[in-house]
This record gives sequence, structure tokens and C-alpha cells, in this order.
Amino acid sequence: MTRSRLLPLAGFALTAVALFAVAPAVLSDFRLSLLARYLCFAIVAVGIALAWGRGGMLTLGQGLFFGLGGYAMAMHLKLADAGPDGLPDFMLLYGTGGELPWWWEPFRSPVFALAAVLVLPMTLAALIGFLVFRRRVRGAYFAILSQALAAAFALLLIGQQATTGGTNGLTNFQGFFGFALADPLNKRMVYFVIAAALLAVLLITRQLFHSRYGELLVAVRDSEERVRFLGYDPALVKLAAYTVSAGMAGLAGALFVPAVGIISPALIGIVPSIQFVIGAAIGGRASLAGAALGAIAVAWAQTTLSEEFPAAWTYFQAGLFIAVIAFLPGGLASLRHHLTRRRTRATRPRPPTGTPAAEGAPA
Amino acid sequence: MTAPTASTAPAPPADPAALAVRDLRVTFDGFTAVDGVDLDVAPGDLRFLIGPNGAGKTTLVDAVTGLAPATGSVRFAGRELLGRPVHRIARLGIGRTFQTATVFEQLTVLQNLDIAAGAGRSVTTLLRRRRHLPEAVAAALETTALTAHRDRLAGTLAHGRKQWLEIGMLLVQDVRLLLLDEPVAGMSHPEREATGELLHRIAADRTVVVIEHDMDFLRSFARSVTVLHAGRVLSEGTVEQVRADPRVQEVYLGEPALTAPAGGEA
Amino acid sequence: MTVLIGQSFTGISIGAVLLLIALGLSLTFGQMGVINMAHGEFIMSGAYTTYVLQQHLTDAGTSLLLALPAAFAVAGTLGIVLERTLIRRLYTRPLDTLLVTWGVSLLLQQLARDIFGAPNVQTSTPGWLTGRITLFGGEHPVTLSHARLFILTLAVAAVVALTLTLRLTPLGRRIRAVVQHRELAEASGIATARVDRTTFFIGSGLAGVAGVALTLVGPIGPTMGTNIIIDAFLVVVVGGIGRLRGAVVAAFALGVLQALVEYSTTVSLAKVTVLIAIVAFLQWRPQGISTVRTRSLA
Amino acid sequence: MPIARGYRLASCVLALATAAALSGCGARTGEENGDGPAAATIDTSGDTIKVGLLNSLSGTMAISEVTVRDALMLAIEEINADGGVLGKRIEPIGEDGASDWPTFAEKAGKLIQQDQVAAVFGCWTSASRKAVLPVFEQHGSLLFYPVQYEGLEQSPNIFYTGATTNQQIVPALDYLREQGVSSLYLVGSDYVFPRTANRIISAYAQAHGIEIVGEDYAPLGSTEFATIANKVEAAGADAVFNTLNGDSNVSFFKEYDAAGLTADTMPVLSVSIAEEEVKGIGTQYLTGQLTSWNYYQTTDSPANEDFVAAYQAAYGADKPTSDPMEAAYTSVYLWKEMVEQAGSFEVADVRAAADGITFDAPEGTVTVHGETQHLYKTNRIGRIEADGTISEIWTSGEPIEPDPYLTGYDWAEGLS
Repeated sequence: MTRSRLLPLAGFALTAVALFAVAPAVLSDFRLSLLARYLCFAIVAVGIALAWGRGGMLTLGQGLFFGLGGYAMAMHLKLADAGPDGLPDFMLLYGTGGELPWWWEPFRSPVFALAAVLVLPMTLAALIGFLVFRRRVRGAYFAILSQALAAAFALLLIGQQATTGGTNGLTNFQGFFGFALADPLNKRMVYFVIAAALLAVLLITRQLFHSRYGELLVAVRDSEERVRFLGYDPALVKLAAYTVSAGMAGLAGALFVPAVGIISPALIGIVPSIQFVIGAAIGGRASLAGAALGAIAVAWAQTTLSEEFPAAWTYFQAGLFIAVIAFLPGGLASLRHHLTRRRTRATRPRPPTGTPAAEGAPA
Repeated sequence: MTAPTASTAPAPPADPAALAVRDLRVTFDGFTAVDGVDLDVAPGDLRFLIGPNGAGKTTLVDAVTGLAPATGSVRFAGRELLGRPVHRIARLGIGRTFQTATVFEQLTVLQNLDIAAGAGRSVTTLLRRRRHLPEAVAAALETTALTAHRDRLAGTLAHGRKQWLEIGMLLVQDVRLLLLDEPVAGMSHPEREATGELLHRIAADRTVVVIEHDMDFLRSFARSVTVLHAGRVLSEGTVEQVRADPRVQEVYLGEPALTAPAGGEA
Repeated sequence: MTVLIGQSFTGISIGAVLLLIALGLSLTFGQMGVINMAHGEFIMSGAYTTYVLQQHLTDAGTSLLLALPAAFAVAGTLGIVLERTLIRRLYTRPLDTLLVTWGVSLLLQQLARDIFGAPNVQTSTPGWLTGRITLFGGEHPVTLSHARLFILTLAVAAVVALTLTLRLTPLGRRIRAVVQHRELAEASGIATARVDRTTFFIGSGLAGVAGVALTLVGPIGPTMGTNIIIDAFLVVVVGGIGRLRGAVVAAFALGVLQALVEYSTTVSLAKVTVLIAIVAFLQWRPQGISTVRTRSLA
Repeated sequence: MPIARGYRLASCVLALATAAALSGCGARTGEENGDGPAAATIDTSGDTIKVGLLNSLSGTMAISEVTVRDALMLAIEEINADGGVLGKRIEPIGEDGASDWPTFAEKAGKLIQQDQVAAVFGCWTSASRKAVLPVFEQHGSLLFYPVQYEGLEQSPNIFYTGATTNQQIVPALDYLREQGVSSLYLVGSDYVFPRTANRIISAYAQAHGIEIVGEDYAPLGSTEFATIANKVEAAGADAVFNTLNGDSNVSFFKEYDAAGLTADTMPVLSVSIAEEEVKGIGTQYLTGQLTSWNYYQTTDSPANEDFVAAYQAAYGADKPTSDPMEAAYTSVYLWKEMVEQAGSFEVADVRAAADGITFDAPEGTVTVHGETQHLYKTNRIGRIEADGTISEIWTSGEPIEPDPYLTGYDWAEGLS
């Protein structure tokens, strides 16, 4: 019992050391900024592990929430660059009239923008979830629907060029809450903020996983109807996980903006949304460490391998993805359990894979 | 096996937890599965619901628990059930099991029971870990003889144990009305005996309705029987009364289990 | 008023394309619960089949007609291979099927890029499919191009053929039996694995036919499938599981809605409107236009 | 209680993390960080000089950008065969932008910071250029951008070797007006170039008495054009100005043809269809339609004969050459000339030497306009022929001075 609880803690401490001491020491500024970007994807992946791995909701539209968080942050940074009463540069070029749209105005306030980073995606997720889960839309229907919504949001942003920057998105940020982004020291600060955010998200999600709510979520995933007959409303149970995962995607999107310096519809549509899921799936959809590391590893491999062999990379990525989903649904994280299961008659639950355990027990 | 704590209270509740079904009809795509059923089950009763395949037994239970849309009236403890969503009906103290044992296979026995016990928990409780074993869960583990298996995944339990786990979940759920759909199907003989005795104890201060095909089991444990046929009530009464009913004999012609002399142990 | 009528006809022709691309999906997703994200690439294989045939037979008309059965066979074979190697293992995990087939679609796209090159390829439209017919004359004439008419005919023919196959042939009865009750069908001696394979062959083959039709109106390139697949799924989702009728109604309804909205606003707004309409519709009927009721709990 | 201790440990770590983050704070906005604007570090140590090639080799834009990469490589090989630049061989470092704007920004950072290249050649879409622009400005490096674009931009860190609006769109409108066109229908993809182009066209039209009878945008990648074709037909304009991009063109022209519209009844003038795209759409649907560029494969110049011959020898006899490829090819030579003029690879020196640099490009002699860092370019209106080539039918004659903000045009007031 102690071992099973101390082990993750040791892992957590190790991660913290790696993120805060080792990485900044050994990586160049450029590599560190890449890592910052990967960590943002890891935050999204942790949310996916919660909603999909534990909750069974295949969120193929996380780009929607990532985008909302990212745009909320980017709008504030743009306005802050423009100064009081100023207009963002792209509006001066492509906009109509010299007026700031009313829905941009509140983002001048840093407090409002920071709150919006979480509140906007979570509110939208709650609304979507309320409509969708209440009507028991689930499984593939939910996946397709969430994907379609992400696509619709991207279309909407592209169509409103004058006020959203269209396909270009929002880019060219000078400062981050008063700190010049051109300064490498501040880039490092952004990295530390992102690393801390990832650690916090991991902590929160771990607590959720191991709480009674986490158990209930698995129950809902495995048999929604059954939970209903126990007096719970599964729609609310799912809604909570979906909303929290949306908040994480929003947070990741917001942190992505100062780290990479751009947010655009290209990060929101169908393909990026599926990319978010791929990392979590390969690493292990129901395992926190698996999902986070999977997201980082896939993004890293994408950067390094696609430089050398763009075509081969596609084959490799697709092949790995197919093999893992088809033959190792728990992801690479479940390899450990496959290997150790024989040795220790584990009393802990096997990492759930979303499939009914078909094997009979030696009763 | 010790008695569950709940069944030690002998006095029936002030508001009798009686089930009253009036003129219940369920129609799917033009096919009437339940066609005007009236049914009264009193607290302390152990009512068996029998009938040939397609008689509407499961559909009746579906309608009472809110799964199948129905017309007419279903009242429990004075409250109308029809029109309420499933989980609200469950919160009124009505629980059920399914033909194929439905437990949360990816969770342990303990987790299954804990979830069943917790529909009323506050958000803060839900967000915390389980520190102590709730009393009701411990009792149910004892009652269903699953204490030794409490940390096993429910999916790895043998079939009979899964069914007991389901019953255990109803116990911790503290329901006043239990609707059991073939609870002993696939169980070994000793397991059936144990289950029957468990049902008897539970029924002392609850209302229990059992759908069952096994006639030996029925003869051993039923306090009263309702026979459904083609969506209607064909006959109702004690086991003896129903056995003597010529209409029942007609429907069950060729199925001697009900009419033939009881087996050795009955 | 005539604009409305004209746009409705445009909508119907958009709907015919949607129907063709969704018909095969309606069979594999609707009837078998398999979410095949590689469906778009099966459509692509049909389009490339047309292209290859046109390279070898110079006459555009003959090659187009020959491409119909050829593309059916090519895409159907791809479908069988996919079913045998991967999907068969995943029948109990529909969401994983979605992801796996998405991976397959990536593979097929890259394969197309390596074989045919990244740029689009061109096919020519046969002479008898250029030009158009005028339905109503007047100041705002309502017209329908021959190519669109051909697609509409093809879509209707495919629906009729599929319906007749499902209703009248022993194969169709077996497919329906498996859909309604897999275990029972198995118990009564139907080789369900073979029925699955055949269903998948037909569903995928229909994608190939859709690919042939698309060469008349759209680009032929490695990424053509990704543009289509979501639209196709939305048709099936709105149409509901298990009945072709739902898919037919959904395809034409979405087509007409899109055409009417985009005439007065923009294409982007029309797409967003259609999506919102779909979400609203699912509020009203979460299981789509028509469904087959089953007694199982899940 | 290990759990309680665990949380204490966790919160300690988080507190430390926050402290670390705050202690790492650098310059505030507005403060100069040390020695003024950054200047890129350029690795001039070896006997080669590194340059970056940043194009999409995968994703939706790969179709177009791969040809640009090929043209860039051709120029680099030619220069190396000829002795290199300032005695150093050019060492190209290729990166894949993957049709994804953040990836472009990331790869630009890698080329500048890690590889310490002297200049970067590439980008196609405006979105990718906008994404990398802050990276180049922050690090003080140079980008050569080879594609016609929407203007309204003038970064000291970018040389624009494609056309700006007054070298492509405005002459096209002049041509149409000469042909007696008095009403236009605007069709474009939904992104910055078509939207900006159409604002310019509308302003021009208003000043010159041309009626804009309709304006439609389709999302990038959209392939359903039945309605737009209907609207174009119903509007009955004299001509269509087409700023669609990529796959949408295929569907648009197929639908246009099916609606019975032809180059004779209602010509379409496109600004994003070059020789490469013609192949993918099908000449059947395009014959007789118009384009506006600065260069065609058929452009008559000795430099072009050499360019086409060298390109086809390197990449295949059936490969067409197009305007962006030519601009990319030219951009490498221009950089070489600037470096040699400056006698240095340093960005500041190269920029200082840029004004007035000329090169005998395949499109004719081009000259660098130092103030805007654009080129003087000649506009050519072309007609698409049945064999897939584009033949020049009209030309602006003299190279046009670049005017990215259209400040020299009265009617364009208030546009920027």
C-alpha cells in the first residue's frame, strides 16, 4: 500500500526535478522553447486521459477549447501591445473602421483575460456537454460531433478576418504581462510557468483519478445505464470530467501563445484535434504519466523525424498508432503492467482500457 | 453469513413501501408488450413474476424503473413513478438487477459497492479519496460473502458471485423496492439456496419482485406469484393457488415444471 | 421564388453527392457499428481508379463507365483487407476502430502521394456529361448540369440496388439478421464472419463508386478524402443507425439546407449553420431520423 | 500519513517552481535589453555558408511549396558550381514547415538559433510569413519570401521577391478595364490574401466606375461550388476575379464549366493559378481563362530559356516552371549579389547593400527597391492554352515600382 502510494510521489518529484533543474540546465534556449511547446500538448493530453481514458468520452474536438484559451490569451497580449486605446496591428491593416469590436474590449483587463482562459472553454464545454450528454449522445456520435464543432469553430474564426485575424491567426506578440518576450530570460520564465502548470494539472488529475469521483467516472464509462439505476445522473458525472478536460485544454492553449508566439485556426481544426488524441493514445489513454509522456514523445518525434524523412515519418506515425490502438489499447504505459502482471498478483485495478474485460477468472 | 444490518429492524416503515401498478401499457413500434397490467406488491412480500417468453415481465420492470416509456400509473410509497427519469426513480428507493449480471467490470468489488452506496454523496466527499470502509459496504460484503474478494476486479468474478455483487449493490443502495431479473440463472444449486435465503431475509422489511424461470427456486422461496401472459396478468396468488389455476396450466402446457410434483428438496 | 426553387435543385444535387459518399458508411457504420475513418480514402481510391483507367483508355466516356465496377472492386478489396486485418479484432471497441481507421487513412494518403505524386491529377469529363438541361426557363432559369444529373441518377440507382439487395436476396436477409441479433444469427447457422466481410465489401465498394462520381465535380488528390469524411459522417449521424431511408432523407435535407443558407450568406456561415442545426436536431432525436430498436441494455 | 506528506511535498515543489519562474524574469516591455536590436549570429567559420530553406514538404501546401524548394536548390547548385558566394560554398539546410504555421515559426527559430544560417528562403502562405515574421525580427535575421502576396507589409527582415498588389492585381484591373469590363464578380478563398485583394479591387472599382456585382468566399479546401457557380451565373458580370487557392479551384472551374459559363461569355481572371495548378485542374476546364503574374514558362528571355532547361534537366522534362518558382530562384541570386556587394554576410551589411541590386532573372531584369525591400517587376496577363501552357497576351511594359501600401494611388486612400 505504501509502495503504491509513494511510487507516484517519487515519480512526481523526479518529474519536477527534471523539468525545473535538468531541462533548463542541459537544453539550449531553442530546445527549451520546443519543450515548452510539448509541455502544452502534455497538458491537453492529461485532460484527454481524464475525459477519454477514464470517462470514455472520445474528445476529438479538444482543439476547440485549446483555441478558446489561446485566443483569450492572445487577444489580451495583442491589446497590451497596442497600449491603452490602441488597436491590434492586424486590425489596422485589415479591419473595417477604427473601432475595437465590443467583445474584444474586456480582454484589455489582464484579470478578465486570465479568467477567460479557463472560464470560456469550461463554460462552452458545460453547455455542449449539457446538451449532448443529457440526450445520451455518446460513443462515436459524440466523437464525430465534437470534431465537427472544432471544425466549425475554426471556420468561424477564419471567416471573421477583420476581428480574429482569419487564417493568419494572432501573432507577433511583444510582451507577456509586461515582460518582453524577445528576452531569452523571459522565455525561460514562460517555460517555468508552463512546467508548473503541467505539474499542477497532473496533481489535480491524479487526485480526481483516485477520488470516489474517479471510480464513479469509470463506472459511467463501463455502464452508463447501470449507474443511472443506482441513482446517479451520468450526464452530470460526464459533464464534470468533460468540463475539466476542456479547462486544461484552454490553459494549454493560453500558455502555448507566449511560448510559441502564435495562435491560429490551424491549431483548432480536425487534424490538430486528432493529433492531441494520438499522443495520449500511444502513451496510454488511462495513465497520467503515459498520456503526458506520450504527447511529449510524439511531438518530439514529429519535430526530429519529420525533418529528415517527411514521408517515412507519416508511415511510421500511422503504423505505430494503428499497432498501439489495435494491439495495445492501454498504450505504451500498459506494457509495464503486461510485464509485471505475472510476477505480482496485482490487487490494484489493471489500467482500464475501455474494453470489457472478457477474460474469465480462475474462480 | 450474518444478517445485513438493515434487516434487523423488524417494524415496517410508517409509510408502507407498497408498489401499486394500474393499467400499465408499454408499446414499441405498434407492438404492445405490456397491455393493461394491474399489480400490487406489499412490503415484506417476496413476489415472483413468471410467464412464458414474451409475456412482458422484463418490460414491466423496465417501465417501473423508467427505462421503457409507459402509460397508466405506477406508484411507489404514494409517489407516481411514470415520467420521472431513471436516476430519480432510483433515488426514491427502487433498485433492480438485469438478466445478465451488470456490474462495473473494471472496478473492484469494493468500488462497485461503494458507488452503489453513494448516490447521495456531496461533491466534496466525491472529490476525496475513500478513507474508511462505509459500514453498509462492510455489511454487504459480509452478507454476500465477498469480503475475501473485495479488491478483485468485478469482471474477474465467477458468474454467481457477480450476481451476488449485484444484490449486494442493491443492499447498500438501501432500496425499499427490489426488482430482480432472473437472479439465480446460471447459479449452482447451493448458490441458489443461499440466494433464496438471502432474499427471504431482505424481504422482511422491503418489497421484492423477482422474475424467475426456475420453478424449483420459485416453489422454495416465493411468498406469492403473479403469472403474466401476452402482456396481461393471467393469475395471481400463492404458489398453490397459481398451480391450481387451469388457465396457467393451459399456458404452461408442455412445460411440466410448474404442474408436476415438487422435486425432492422442496 | 425561382431562386428558391433553383437553389433547392442545387441542394438536391449537393445532397446526391453527400448521399453517395455516405451510403457505404451508412452500411458499415450504421449496420455494423464500425466507424471507418478510411472511408474517405476508399473514395479516393475510386477517383484514382478513374484516373488510371483514363490514362489507358483514351475515351473519357468508356473509361468513366468502366471505372464504376472497377472502382467498386478496388475499394471493396481495400475494405476486405482492412476488415480482415484490423476491424475484425475491434468489433467490441467501436471508438478504437475510429482511431485505427484514422491511422489507416493516413497510410493510404501517403501511399497515394508516393504513387501518384502530391499534386492533384486531372481527368476529363466525357462530352455527353458536359452541358446542362433547363428545368424551368424564364428570367432566372433553373438548370441542372449533366454531370450533376449523372450523380443524382447514380445515387438513386445505388440506393435502389442496395435496398433490393437487403430486402430480396438471401445475402440481404443474412445481413439484416446479423444486424438485428448477432448471437441469434450465429446460433441459427449464419456464418457471421462471412456476412461481416461481405457487408464491408459492399460498403467500401460503394465508396469507390462515389469516388468515380466525385471526379466529375471535384479535385482528385491524396487529401480529397479528408475533406469529405466529416460530411459523410454527419449524414449518417443525422440519418440514424440501421436504415438507409434515414441516410437518404438526411443527405438531401442537409444538401438543401446548405444550398439555401449559402445562397443568402456565405459558405462558411452555411457550414456553421448546418452544424448547429445538426446539434439541435440531435437534441430532438438523439438517435437520428430512423432507428432500429433493440432490447439490449447498452 | 504518507498522503499528507505527499501533498506537502507537492505544494513545496510548486512553490519552488513559482519562485524559480519569478526569479528568472528578464527585461520588461519597452526596456532595451542591453545592446539594442538583436543581430543574428551567423556561422561564418567554415568554408561553407549555411542558408535555411523553409518550405512545406508535407501537408496541404506541399503541392506548391515542393516546387519552390526545387527551384531554390537549383539556384544554390548553380551558384556553388560557379564558385559560391564570397568564396564559400552554400550549404542549404532544409526544414519542413508541414503546412502548419506554428511549425514554420518553430523551424525558423531552429534555423536561426541552432544552425545560425545567413538567410532563410521560403514560406508560401501569408499566414506562414506572418508566423515567422516576429521570429526573424526578434533575432535580426533575414527571410527571402518568393510569393505574390497581399501587400501592406514592410519588415526590415524580409525581402519580398514576389509581386505586391500593385504589380499583380492593379495591372490586372487595368487590363480588364481596357477590355471594356464594367462589372466584376469576386470569388476567393477565405483568408487574408483574397480578402485584402478584394478590398483593393473594390476601391479600384469604385474609383473607375466598375460595378462589383457579387463577392463570395469559400473556406480553404472547400470543394462544393454549385451554389457559387449559380450566383455568378445569375449575377451576369462581365468577368470574374478569382482569388481562390488550391483544391477549391478544381471544383470551381468544373462547376463553372458545367454551368455553361466559358472564357468567351464570362472570362475568369485568376491570380493563384500558375502552370503547376493548371495540370491538376484540367485544361479542358481552363482553356481561354486569364491569369495575372510576372512570369510564365513561355516568357521570352535568354535567362528563362536557361532556367527552364536547367530545371527540366534536373527535375524532369514534363515539369512546368511557374512564377513563385522563378521568384524563389531569383531570390537566391539576389542574396548572392547583395552579399558580394556588401562583402559580408552580416544582415545589416546585406540590407545596406540591397538598394539597386539587379539581376537578369528569367522574367527579365529585376531591381531591388531598397526602401520597401521589394522588387521592380513587370506584370504579364496570360491566357491558358489547351496544352496547359500560359501565353502572354498583355504586359505592363516597364517594371513597376513596388508600392506595398498603395500610397501612390489616390483611390487606395484609407485602405491601409
